[in-house]
Amino acid sequence: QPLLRLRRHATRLPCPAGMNWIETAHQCCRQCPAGKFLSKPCTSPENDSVCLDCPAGTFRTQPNTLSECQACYECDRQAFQSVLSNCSATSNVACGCEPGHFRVCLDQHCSEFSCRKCQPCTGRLIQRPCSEAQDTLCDSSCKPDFYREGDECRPCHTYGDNGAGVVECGHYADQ
Amino acid sequence: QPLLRLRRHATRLPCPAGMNWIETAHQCCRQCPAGKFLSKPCTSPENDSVCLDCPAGTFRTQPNTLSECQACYECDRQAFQSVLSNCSATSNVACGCEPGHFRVCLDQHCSEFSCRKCQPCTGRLIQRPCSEAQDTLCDSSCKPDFYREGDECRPCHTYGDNGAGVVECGHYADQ
Amino acid sequence: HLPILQWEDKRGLAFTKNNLSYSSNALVIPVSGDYYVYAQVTFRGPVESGTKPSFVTEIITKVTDSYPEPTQLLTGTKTLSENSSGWFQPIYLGAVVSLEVGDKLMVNVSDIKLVDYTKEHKTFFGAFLL
Amino acid sequence: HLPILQWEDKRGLAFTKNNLSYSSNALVIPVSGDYYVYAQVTFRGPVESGTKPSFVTEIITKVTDSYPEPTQLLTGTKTLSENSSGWFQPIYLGAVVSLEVGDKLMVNVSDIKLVDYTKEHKTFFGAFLL
Amino acid sequence: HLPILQWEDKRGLAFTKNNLSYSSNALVIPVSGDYYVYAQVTFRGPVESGTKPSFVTEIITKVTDSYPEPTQLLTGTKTLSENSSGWFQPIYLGAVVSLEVGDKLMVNVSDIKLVDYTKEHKTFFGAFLL
Repeated sequence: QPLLRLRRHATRLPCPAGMNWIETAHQCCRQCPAGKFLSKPCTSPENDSVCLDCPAGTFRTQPNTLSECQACYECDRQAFQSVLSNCSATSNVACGCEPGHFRVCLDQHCSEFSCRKCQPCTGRLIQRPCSEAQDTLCDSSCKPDFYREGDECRPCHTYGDNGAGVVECGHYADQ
Repeated sequence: QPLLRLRRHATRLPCPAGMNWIETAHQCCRQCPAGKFLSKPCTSPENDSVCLDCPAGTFRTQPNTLSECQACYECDRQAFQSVLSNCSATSNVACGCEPGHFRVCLDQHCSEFSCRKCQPCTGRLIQRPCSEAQDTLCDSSCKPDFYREGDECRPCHTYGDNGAGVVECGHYADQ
Repeated sequence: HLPILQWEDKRGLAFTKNNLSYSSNALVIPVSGDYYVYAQVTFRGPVESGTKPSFVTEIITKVTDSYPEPTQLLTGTKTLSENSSGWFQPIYLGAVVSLEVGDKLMVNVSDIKLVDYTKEHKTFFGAFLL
Repeated sequence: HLPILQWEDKRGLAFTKNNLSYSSNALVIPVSGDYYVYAQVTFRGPVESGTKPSFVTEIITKVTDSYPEPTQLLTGTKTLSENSSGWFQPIYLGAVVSLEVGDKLMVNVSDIKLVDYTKEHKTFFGAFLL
Repeated sequence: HLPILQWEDKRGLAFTKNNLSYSSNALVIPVSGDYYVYAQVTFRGPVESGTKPSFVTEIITKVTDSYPEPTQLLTGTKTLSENSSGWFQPIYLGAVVSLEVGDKLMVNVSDIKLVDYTKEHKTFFGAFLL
């Protein structure tokens, strides 16, 4: 049985916790903590990998042995999104909606959403105010001094307002 | 004029019927029959090419000298398609519509089609039953004991059914 | 996470070579380097009449031993405005990405029921080393 | 079969080299190997008002002496929901395919009247050996 | 001219190498040859409610010292029929072009306010020498 030419391929040993297999170093190296990336792998298990901070505008939420950090997302200012929390070395930016807007999710996880203007409930009482998650809920009936026209509530013309004194709100019938 | 180095490029002779030019063998080889593919080309016109059966899930409808068979299409189960005939070594799968559905072709050759539910003709006589190719054709007028409302035919309330004995179908007028 | 597509890697037009292998729904990178990675998914619907999704999404993701979370490499998101009964929407993605040996590439979709898997030339996925 | 597009292969941005030649509407493969093949067709309409097609399709096909029928390599099918008068719809396709010397590559479309052939940077077709 | 997009060339998935550099919104070609150039722009809207554009366009252009005007290499134009409130529309372009050392490649769009710049895997641009 001729000596099989030993294929120079160090088998990948499962690394102990907190360490990852580094192909270029052909050994396990300590993971860099969240917020950092692997700038130079360890040369032997004893000496440590060289980890550097994620540059501004990038982050890593988990311990890793990656050679770069992930680029931060950006909030969609033109679509009325606002920054809930800035991107840090260990966390991505978190976006919400500007005041007066609510979130319309595109998918269940709401990873994509647009911000829509809250409806004003003109002439109606507000059942539930607008929030980040939902539009204002307007009362179905019109406020006093408002009359219904289609699904809108219009202000009654105060007596003598435009002379015509149109009968709109019933109790202001003019003779 | 130095002797041009003869470029080793056998001109392609048109092959006799039933044979194809095989570049790698630089000669004509016998075609493999439908349902097979060319595993190893012939080494000389006398000895034959090695043809193997198309693996399951693939097919060739024609004699060929190709190195692989075509992958079978699949019927779009989620779009209510059904298998008319399974894929075989020599023929692709043929798809139709599940019972109660008819074909809506996207192009003239109907290579892409969706299966839509046959309309039920509630309250009408069926002029032409639903088929693979066409939707049910309903009679324009309502069946007896049915009255027209918009373009729907509604069952007349039988006398005393709900006490109201509403006049719908004319001849059941109640006093 | 979004559903992961399964692929045919041997029959018909599909093939793998030069140690770029396919296993458990992923292309496995045999040697570190820059790869052009691409995929097209043809979405079609509606599956059940009525329930019309408002969008479709295709994402090529990378999974690596060096990080516990998948990385989204390429994303195609399209809202649907088709009100007609049957609709088709292909999404093609392709770009150069730096990959390490052992990295795994996968294709995720927003709704697997909307993927047209019927013909190999309508939905496909691949990569090559530059 | 579906209509085949004709291409300009010399003027403007168009070129062929390394023996990859163009003849009778097809790119002719000079040497066997794996090629990245791609094409974009910009469709536009309506040509005649009223007659609005419900979809557009672009298919890259292979014709070979080894088989009497063309093989569909890549297909992009999109339904049209544009009710606006004029519409544009680009479809890009690209993937790696194994080809033999002498194979011919062509682009078929569902309706040649809907192809925007007016500008070379809107509709194009090409291939390169890996 | 149409607005030119700005790109990140170092952080996250972005990188440049082999002297293909990025400066003042353009990829600068270091050596003459044939390059596969590609870009995807994800457009999204509406930005202000009501004002709905009827189309979006992405163009990869070349600027060269040998000619005073930019050359349009690849163009993707798509009309919008989405009447729903929010819409997404990705446009991918890619092809082989012959370039000279010093040529600059840029991406122009019809309306920069409609470009989804929020995630690096939705809008990207690149090139590689064949």
